[in-house]
Amino acid sequence: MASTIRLQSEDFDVAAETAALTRGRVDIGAVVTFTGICRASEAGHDVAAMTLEHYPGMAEEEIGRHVAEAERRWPLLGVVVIHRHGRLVPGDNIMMVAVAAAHRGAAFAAAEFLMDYLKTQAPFWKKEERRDGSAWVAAKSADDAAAERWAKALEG
Amino acid sequence: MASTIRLQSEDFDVAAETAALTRGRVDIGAVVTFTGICRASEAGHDVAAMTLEHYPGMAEEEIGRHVAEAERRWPLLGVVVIHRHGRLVPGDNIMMVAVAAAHRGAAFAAAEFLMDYLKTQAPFWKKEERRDGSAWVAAKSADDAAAERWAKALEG
Amino acid sequence: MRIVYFAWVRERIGKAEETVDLPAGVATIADLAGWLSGRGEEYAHAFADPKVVRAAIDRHHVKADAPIAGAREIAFFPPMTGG
Amino acid sequence: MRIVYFAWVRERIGKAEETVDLPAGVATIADLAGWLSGRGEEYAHAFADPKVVRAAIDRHHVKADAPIAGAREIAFFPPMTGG
Repeated sequence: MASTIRLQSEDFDVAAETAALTRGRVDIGAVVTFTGICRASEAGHDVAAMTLEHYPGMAEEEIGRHVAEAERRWPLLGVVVIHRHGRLVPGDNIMMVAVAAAHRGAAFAAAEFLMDYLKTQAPFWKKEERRDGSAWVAAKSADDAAAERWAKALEG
Repeated sequence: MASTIRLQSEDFDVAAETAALTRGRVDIGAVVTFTGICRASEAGHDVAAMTLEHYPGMAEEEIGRHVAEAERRWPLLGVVVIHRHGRLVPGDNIMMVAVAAAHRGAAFAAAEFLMDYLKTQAPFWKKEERRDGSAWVAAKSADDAAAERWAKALEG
Repeated sequence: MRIVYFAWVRERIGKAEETVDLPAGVATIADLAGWLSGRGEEYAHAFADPKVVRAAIDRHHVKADAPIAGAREIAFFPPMTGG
Repeated sequence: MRIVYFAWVRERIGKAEETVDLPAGVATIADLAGWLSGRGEEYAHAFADPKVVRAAIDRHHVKADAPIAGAREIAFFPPMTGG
């Protein structure tokens, strides 16, 4: 399966990445993309900007392990994961996932699986610039719960 | 909420539609898109082309009802649904859904909900050109089951 | 009453739409499908398995027992396969 | 042994990485966190709530009881908030 994993400070182009996944192919019936975007307000406070720190090396490897796991679970025909690092302002793209498959069920499931795992397992940390100074974003228990459901799905 | 519903014979540009959803906004944190693409092979037989027939008027209204229902269920910030009709060949885009929300859970759920309902409730019919002649595509029980789960989720 | 047909229902009947005057006693979608079936071989073929044929009244999906009184447009078609 | 720190663990300790010689008896991630905590106020602050600090050995997530023998690079960081 074709897979692309990139960490970069520059912006990305979801359309170009998706086009590269499907170009010249007639076996792909479904493409699901997720784009995460920096918001001006989180949990009730204003956000002027955020800085994304990552663990170089481990971030790529960890994402690669999740992509391999997704490919093991679902019949996928292509995956793209791009995650930015550095300083971002509201409206900026943060990251994207694109999954191609023959049918929509696999494409949706794999995209959600990748997002849930990236949120809780990929070594990235967000620091927000708020009106009262800057602060590291706390992990959300909802994200842990979302990642947990895939483990349960495996056992069940 | 901004919503766009279009039926057309021409192709569409997922990137342009998605850009229109998010342009100038800083409250959107998640965009999920689904693109359905014509495949060269379905259920073991070759497909040279397909023709999509629809019920003009009802198709737009039915999609509109599903979009309104999705908006009632989840806090959405924008929805685009575009469905093509007419003759398509393998590799051609068939339809797209894009959903914007503050957080990914609502965007993924609404996009899947819309797809499941469009598959089983929107008045479109596919006729495939196969090696041995042309034939109307039979509805899949898997699609009915996928749509059913949302009704169960409401009751449960 | 205006009746429209789609996909293989349309192909079997051989027309996309028609306007009909209904006799008394045709009160529901099932009644209408039964009455149409008696209009000729092509209709009988289209409604051979009435459970498979879906219906809409004025662009809303309805079940076989839906009353048709007051309808402007009734549609018959196979299960949908869009998306 | 090379140790790397990220996010507020890095900020509290005041450095992104260091190489340390470990005394005998420091066998697990929990042992290492405990030993580091004794190296000064900045470390004690970083590891004040050891349950919150996550660890990786050679770029794989591990739990507190993971043995560190043979590790080339050990990382400490807060719960991840990417995506």
